[in-house]
Amino acid sequence: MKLLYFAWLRARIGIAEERIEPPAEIATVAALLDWLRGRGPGFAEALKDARVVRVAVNQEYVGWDHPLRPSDEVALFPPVTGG
Amino acid sequence: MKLLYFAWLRARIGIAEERIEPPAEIATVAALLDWLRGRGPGFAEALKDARVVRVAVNQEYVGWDHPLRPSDEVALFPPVTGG
Amino acid sequence: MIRVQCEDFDIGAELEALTRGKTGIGGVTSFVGLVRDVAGERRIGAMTLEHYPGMTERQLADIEGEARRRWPLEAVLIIHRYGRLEPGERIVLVATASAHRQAAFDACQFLIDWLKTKAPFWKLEETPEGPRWVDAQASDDEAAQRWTKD
Amino acid sequence: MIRVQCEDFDIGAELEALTRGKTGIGGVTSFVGLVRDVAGERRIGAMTLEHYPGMTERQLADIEGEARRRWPLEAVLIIHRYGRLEPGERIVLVATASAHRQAAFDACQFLIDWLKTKAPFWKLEETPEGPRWVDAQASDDEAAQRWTKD
Repeated sequence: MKLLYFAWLRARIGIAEERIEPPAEIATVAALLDWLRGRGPGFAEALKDARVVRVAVNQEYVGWDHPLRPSDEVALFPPVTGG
Repeated sequence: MKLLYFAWLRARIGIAEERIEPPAEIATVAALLDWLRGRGPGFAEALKDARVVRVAVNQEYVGWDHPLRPSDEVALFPPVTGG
Repeated sequence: MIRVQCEDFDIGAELEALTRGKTGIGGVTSFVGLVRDVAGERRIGAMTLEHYPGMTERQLADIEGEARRRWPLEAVLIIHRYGRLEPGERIVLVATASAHRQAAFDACQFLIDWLKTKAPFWKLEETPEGPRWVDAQASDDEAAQRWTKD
Repeated sequence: MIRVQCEDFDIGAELEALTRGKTGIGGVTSFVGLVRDVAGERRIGAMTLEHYPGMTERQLADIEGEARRRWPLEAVLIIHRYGRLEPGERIVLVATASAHRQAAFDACQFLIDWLKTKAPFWKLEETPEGPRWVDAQASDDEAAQRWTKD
């Protein structure tokens, strides 16, 4: 699974992009977030408030219960501020 | 008094601009229109339907009861269609 | 700023000049009116725009003043052409600049709506059946009317 | 048409290319977003726009498609820049062309409202107190929200 982080999520986690292989029971976006929070204080801090975390799977916005596959590109980022 | 005609009012009356000295009793825009209608068939035809005649005195829109002075610039024209 | 002219205008250059050095501007909304080659059922070869010199500038300045009273605008530009114009040619440019985009949008729409019902311009179309003065549209009156409800 | 680029753009040239030869267009509404030198109380030296390449283009194309479904548009253009931009610089251009001006205005406003809440861009401001990620604004969510009531 490919993970991308943007804006202050990227800055707090300290990673822009990584490949991970979460355990098979990590089947949804919500489960992935919980799992990521356990990977270290940077992750825990960046992802502590899910209200300001947006998730895209394969470049489309998804909700917390969206299912995940090993081939997915998952992006985590704060609410957008372009325009 | 200076009179100006625009668009199809000008075309029907056949005059773009003229100086007139209407009788002293022509004291309002409505009275002027009535007086102009009596000046010939072109005027009568062009001014017959007051709903499609707009009037500006000294370059400001006015209503039918607006008073007139000999020094006024009076313009008659159809509803505008610019933009 | 108001301009009534025969010549064409360069939108990019006009907007650049309008906003240059004004770094409090967050958004610029602009509207450009173009000559269409059809009007309802009629094919239009070209059109001639007649106007009332003097009154046109006064009315446009009044409309600009009214927009500035209603919205916090950093800059306003209205350019309206007259004379003979062919399909695809630019007729009018209305541009409004503000710190916030909603003010810019509302003011721009207000200006073009009011201009269409207040500015003394008249269009004479060239059609296959000969020249034809364009009728005022009820939809333009309605569009202008909504701004009087505030 | 969608473009995501680092370079500046020429509004006049872009609108000319957008409308050239399409003589059924009666009006073009455009919105240009500029970098301001203040945001609330903060003075801004410059900002850097980060985005999500690939998803940005997809989201903008989706937004364009939605606008074309809702309004009869002859042409649509969205250009959004990324990278470091200083106050006064252009960030985004949204332009819509239609036979009638109301469709052009509504679609243009819809596009910028949706872009601001859907397109994956993030602004990092340079302030006297150091760099600062811009927070999403509730007013932008509300602006986008009104288009879902239809």
